[in-house]
Amino acid sequence: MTTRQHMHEEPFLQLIAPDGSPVDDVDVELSTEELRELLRLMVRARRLDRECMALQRQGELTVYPPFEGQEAAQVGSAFALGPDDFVFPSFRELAAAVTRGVDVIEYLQYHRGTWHGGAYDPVSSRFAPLCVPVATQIVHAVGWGFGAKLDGHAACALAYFGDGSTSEGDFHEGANLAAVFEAPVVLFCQNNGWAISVPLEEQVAAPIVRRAEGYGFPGVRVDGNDVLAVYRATREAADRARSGGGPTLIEAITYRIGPHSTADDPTRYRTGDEVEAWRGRDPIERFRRFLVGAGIASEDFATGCEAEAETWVAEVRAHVIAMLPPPEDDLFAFAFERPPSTLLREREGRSGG
Amino acid sequence: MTTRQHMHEEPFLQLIAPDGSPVDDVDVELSTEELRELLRLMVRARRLDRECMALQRQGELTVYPPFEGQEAAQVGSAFALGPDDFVFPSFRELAAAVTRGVDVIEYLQYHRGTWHGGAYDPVSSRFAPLCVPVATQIVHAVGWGFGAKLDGHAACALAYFGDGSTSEGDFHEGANLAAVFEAPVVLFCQNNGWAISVPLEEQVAAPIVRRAEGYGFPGVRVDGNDVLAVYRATREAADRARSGGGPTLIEAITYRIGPHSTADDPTRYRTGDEVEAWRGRDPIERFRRFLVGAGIASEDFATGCEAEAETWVAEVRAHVIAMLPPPEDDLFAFAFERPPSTLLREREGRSGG
Amino acid sequence: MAEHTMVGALNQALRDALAADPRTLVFGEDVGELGGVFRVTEGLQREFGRDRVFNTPVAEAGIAGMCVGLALAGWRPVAELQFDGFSYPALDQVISHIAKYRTRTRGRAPMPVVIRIPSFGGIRGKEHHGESPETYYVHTAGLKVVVPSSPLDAYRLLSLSIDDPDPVVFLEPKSRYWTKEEGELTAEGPGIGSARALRNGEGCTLVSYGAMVGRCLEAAEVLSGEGVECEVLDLRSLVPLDVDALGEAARRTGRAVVVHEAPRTLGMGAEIAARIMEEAFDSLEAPVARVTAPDVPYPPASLEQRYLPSVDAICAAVRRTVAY
Amino acid sequence: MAEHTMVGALNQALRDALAADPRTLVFGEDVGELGGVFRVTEGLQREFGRDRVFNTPVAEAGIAGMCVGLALAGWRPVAELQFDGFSYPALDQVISHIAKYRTRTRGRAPMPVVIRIPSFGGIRGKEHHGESPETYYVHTAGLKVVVPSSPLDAYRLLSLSIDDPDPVVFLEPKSRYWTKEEGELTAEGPGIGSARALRNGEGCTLVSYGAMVGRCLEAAEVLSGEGVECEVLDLRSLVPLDVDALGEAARRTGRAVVVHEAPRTLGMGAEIAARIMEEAFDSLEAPVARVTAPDVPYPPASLEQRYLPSVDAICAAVRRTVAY
Ligand SMILES: Cc1ncc(C[n+]2csc(CCOP(=O)(O)OP(=O)(O)O)c2C)c(N)n1
Ligand SMILES: Cc1ncc(C[n+]2csc(CCOP(=O)(O)OP(=O)(O)O)c2C)c(N)n1
Ligand SMILES: [Mg+2]
Ligand SMILES: [Mg+2]
Repeated sequence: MTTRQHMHEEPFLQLIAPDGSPVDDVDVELSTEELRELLRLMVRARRLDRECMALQRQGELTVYPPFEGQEAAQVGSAFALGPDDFVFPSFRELAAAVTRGVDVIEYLQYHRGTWHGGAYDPVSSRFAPLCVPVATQIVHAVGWGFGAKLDGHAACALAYFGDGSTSEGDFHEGANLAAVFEAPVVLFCQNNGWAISVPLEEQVAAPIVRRAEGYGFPGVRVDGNDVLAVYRATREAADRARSGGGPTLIEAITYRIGPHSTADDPTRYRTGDEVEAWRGRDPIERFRRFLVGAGIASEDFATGCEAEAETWVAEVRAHVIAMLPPPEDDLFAFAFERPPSTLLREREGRSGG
Repeated sequence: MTTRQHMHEEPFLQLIAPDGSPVDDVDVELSTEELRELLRLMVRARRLDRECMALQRQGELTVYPPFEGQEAAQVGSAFALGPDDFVFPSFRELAAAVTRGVDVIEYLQYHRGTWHGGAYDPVSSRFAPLCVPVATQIVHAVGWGFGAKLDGHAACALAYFGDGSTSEGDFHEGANLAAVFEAPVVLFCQNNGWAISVPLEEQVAAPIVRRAEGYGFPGVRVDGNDVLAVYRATREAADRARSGGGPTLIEAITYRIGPHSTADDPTRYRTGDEVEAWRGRDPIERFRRFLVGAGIASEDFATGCEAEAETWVAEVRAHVIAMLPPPEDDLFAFAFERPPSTLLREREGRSGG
Repeated sequence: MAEHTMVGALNQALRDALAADPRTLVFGEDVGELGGVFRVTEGLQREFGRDRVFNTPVAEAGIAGMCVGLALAGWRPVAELQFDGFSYPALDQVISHIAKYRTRTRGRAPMPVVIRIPSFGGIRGKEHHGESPETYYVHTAGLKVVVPSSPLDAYRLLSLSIDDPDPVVFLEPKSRYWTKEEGELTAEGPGIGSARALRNGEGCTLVSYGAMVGRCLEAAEVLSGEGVECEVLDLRSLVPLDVDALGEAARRTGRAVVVHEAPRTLGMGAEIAARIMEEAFDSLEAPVARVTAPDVPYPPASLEQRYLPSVDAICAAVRRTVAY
Repeated sequence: MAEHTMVGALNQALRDALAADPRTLVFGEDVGELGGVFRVTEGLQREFGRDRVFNTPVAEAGIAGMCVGLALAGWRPVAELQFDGFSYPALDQVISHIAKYRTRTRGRAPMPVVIRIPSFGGIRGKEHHGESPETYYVHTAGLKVVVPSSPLDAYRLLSLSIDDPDPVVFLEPKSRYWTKEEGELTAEGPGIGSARALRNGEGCTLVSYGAMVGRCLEAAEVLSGEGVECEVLDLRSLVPLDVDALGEAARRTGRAVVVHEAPRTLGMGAEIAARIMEEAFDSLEAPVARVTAPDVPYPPASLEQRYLPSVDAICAAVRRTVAY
């Protein structure tokens, strides 16, 4: 099966085996508190993801793209960033948003269909608006990173994108510009094996990580379901970027357990066995076992996380259901800071009648 | 100096040293006649290029982009193709067109300003119209190659493009599509060190040839001023493509001796020393010495080529000067096979008055 | 008589084209096993094989650019770009090559290419899923632009577009994909370049295309109740534009209202208003009115019905125009 | 009084903007040592350094996309796309992001971006060097589109565009780059959104922008000799469009002829005709006429003067309109 093939075609960084046992030096310089926080965040994120699926089925959200299975890739990478770093997400990075402390209610306005891009403040959140045209956000990240470099400001940009997105011209233009301008950027590819119904082997003919060398910067392949491996790889890439070392491409091998979106029927293009095989590599269960096994957290802590997530999600749910459509005038309120008179006229015409 | 750096950063295929002495097994399975033909073609091409510069200065051509210095890269690669193969040029490949036997007079209609793309028949010439938007022709070549593959037709497409063109998204989309569809395509990059005024090191941060591995096909770096090395590399790539081996990226290291075009002033961005250093690697002089040294051709043959080129170019010149603008109705004649009535009306209106 | 959805009709048109001409190819993102995100290519890969119907990587410029090379190699590409908002990365290949190639080669390399784009709004979609891209294509000399409004006509127009020797951008109104129509699927009937009157009336001419044709018919119904009989003209193709039908209608009713989803400025309404003025100035009793989206980006789901022309807005414009 | 070419005026506007605001950046293909293929950025890199003025790789989508990130980081990007025909690879970033970003972020992330594009025809250029891309930008909600017609106004409009808080696509008429005008370079005077009358007359209003303004003035001269006095209106910005000036002019003269280099269908003429009809229907004595390029791709050098609106064609259209 594609992703497995590719996954084993060449080595990748793994610190924790699927069964939760350490396979390598697992010291990533995180405190016990921080290690527990990683589990807490993954549990919260998954619980929220499942709630969003339910909310969509109940007609409370528009089409929703679930990330179940990709929690370690998103939480581990977002957790590795500093407060001044800036994230450029695609459309499936709710777990990264939770990790970065983005206002989840405002974020969900996007899926509620009350505001495109989400209603949170991207600048103070250090999290760009959701970006639907795949790979286009990569170039934005390069621009932001280069801008930070011109400011002599030690911060980096991290762009999330998927395996399918790497086929776009914008992936290439962004990667090459980052290399030429030595921009502080982390190009974080969540390779979940599929671009909607198109499997990796119909998308690329070589492991994505190999592209990095052609641009002249490092590429790292990591087990995307191992939160510590993801954290370490991202932490190293971000530190290098901030200290003038330029861009890094990270390919995190993971899997989308759910459908591409609530509008998708994955049984049309992939087998249940494939999904089951990947459930066996569940990132949360793996990390839970690791923490318990290493005596870093107790079973109670894990159950506690779930309870806490439950209450939190209940609040989120209540807020989402209470979200109202914006006033009609919001149609006109933001397109320009100095609107053309023709638009002002049209706006008045509407409010008039 | 950039190109030299990059040139020596890693090994490249060279069969003949700049002084004309063989550096490697020079048997490329070409007959004496064919070897001589390579020289004849390069001499012709250069003579024509210089004539075009003169014609432009005399107001007989519009802006002209000279290729002097790149004769071996173009002649060696075009000579390696079979009659059914299809060339997708950029805008500087007149030497390749001469080698392929494209009707030069019709080709020069492009530079005369009497027809965009040149007036030759691209299909029967197996030579696509001149293509100005850089890198866009690469994707056309992939489409043609894939079409030939679907036809079970043993032919390949060769796309010419420059070092600067490799920064475009279309380079990437074309390369990745070629890899995924295993299209019979040769991606031939003439790395002449400059994209107008932008030097290679402001264009890319790693040798272009390294990109190939990231796509999953072979990349070959060759001395672009060594016609036999270029011939061998292209011949191997084309044979592989035709026999189902998929695409190859060839990076031919060469240099543009003249300005980017007759509208350009290269003294603004590069040194005379750099140009002189490259004159010392002149592809024609190198090959002439090799042929004479190896007893494959005599000095007389070489002088004969020049004389023959002289007469040929005189004819071309006469034809070019005699070229008339097309009739006004040609504005309308080709946009559609079944034109909209509004356009027919406008067309009649014109012919009317 | 069989009932057809627009998706079913389009699927049948593709199937029939693949069967009729072995040079026809259907490709794009997710058109294979999945049958396209809207199921328009459902079952085609199974029926015609992976050489004739295939998935591509996520690369719109590449998809459009490959059409050029495939056409040069004698194929008839029918490519799908997944959504209006994702057709923009292909604009350079469409504008710089597909539209110009025939002229550039003095007719020696025609571009019998069809680019299908599920388009327009009204489906409560996410950002970039409700765009009306027609202006970009209509203004680009060398392209034809076709927009069906009903299932049976969708079959006819897609069949004719695939047969057409010139490049056609085929914009499918997503919001009408699941509407049903009874009748026979046939390519016979009005060709590309002929508008059709779906309702007759002397009071005012409503001009539209795609999903807004339905709203014009609803408005005409309402207005009829008020004693205003409207003619409803479905353009069907934006290039060629049926200026004769526009002029004739305007001469007959003296009043015209154009309706489209695209923003007002340089939307089709501008061209139609200008053409009607050129064709029928002396017969015009009132300025040609435009009922369109405002000049702002397409809004989120909860505002889209405030953004799109409503039946009320169409009726109001007709009343103003008739009372002018 | 100093004499200025348009290239010189634009160069000075960039220099003054770089000096006035340390957040201003100028970048694009060949804008560094070379000073741009038209020398508009001449000397700027030497004066302001490689951090403020820099070359980019040949990657137009990348250039436009970087503007988004740089604006988010608080910079004011002034990017050059080398030619009209090479601005198309950037269309997706311009349409999908630069135009929509302020709306998407509820005004929290404005896009004070200027994209300069040497545009339009008339320079005996190769293919893709004579395109009139304005329609693609004018129809895209969220952008402003500015087109100067003279050196002094080029200075004013570029300065105002760089100051503008909204994204501006700045289209420079290449064929006017070397024309000269005497006077002071100043940003004072009519702002973005105000058309200006360059000649007064009661017989007919000529509406244009960019290089065609000159031809309209020539035509007005010829027509004046025939006793027809034309008003010549230079739009200066296409978005915002000065509909008040258009309406007022049409009400005064009752006759209007629009002139542009772009092909007719959905060229600016369509919008201007529609707006004039909306604003001044009752005053119109004749249909608004359009003198434009035909709906075919831009031709080779030897045919371009047959393609572009000629002084004769403008005069003929005015005569027809006046005699209507
Ligand atoms: C430019 C563009 N083209 C097409 C689409 C439609 N689309 C949405 S998601 C998707 C697949 C993306 O796959 P990948 O990058 O692997 O991300 P994933 O969905 O797996 O997270 C496609 C084709 C899009 N959003 N943008
Ligand atoms: C898409 C596009 N952008 C910009 C240009 C303008 N332009 C013409 S040639 C050139 C440089 C190309 O450099 P390279 O690919 O190295 O080819 P070379 O000129 O050296 O042969 C540029 C930027 C173009 N032709 N097409
Ligand atoms: Mg994926
Ligand atoms: Mg070059």
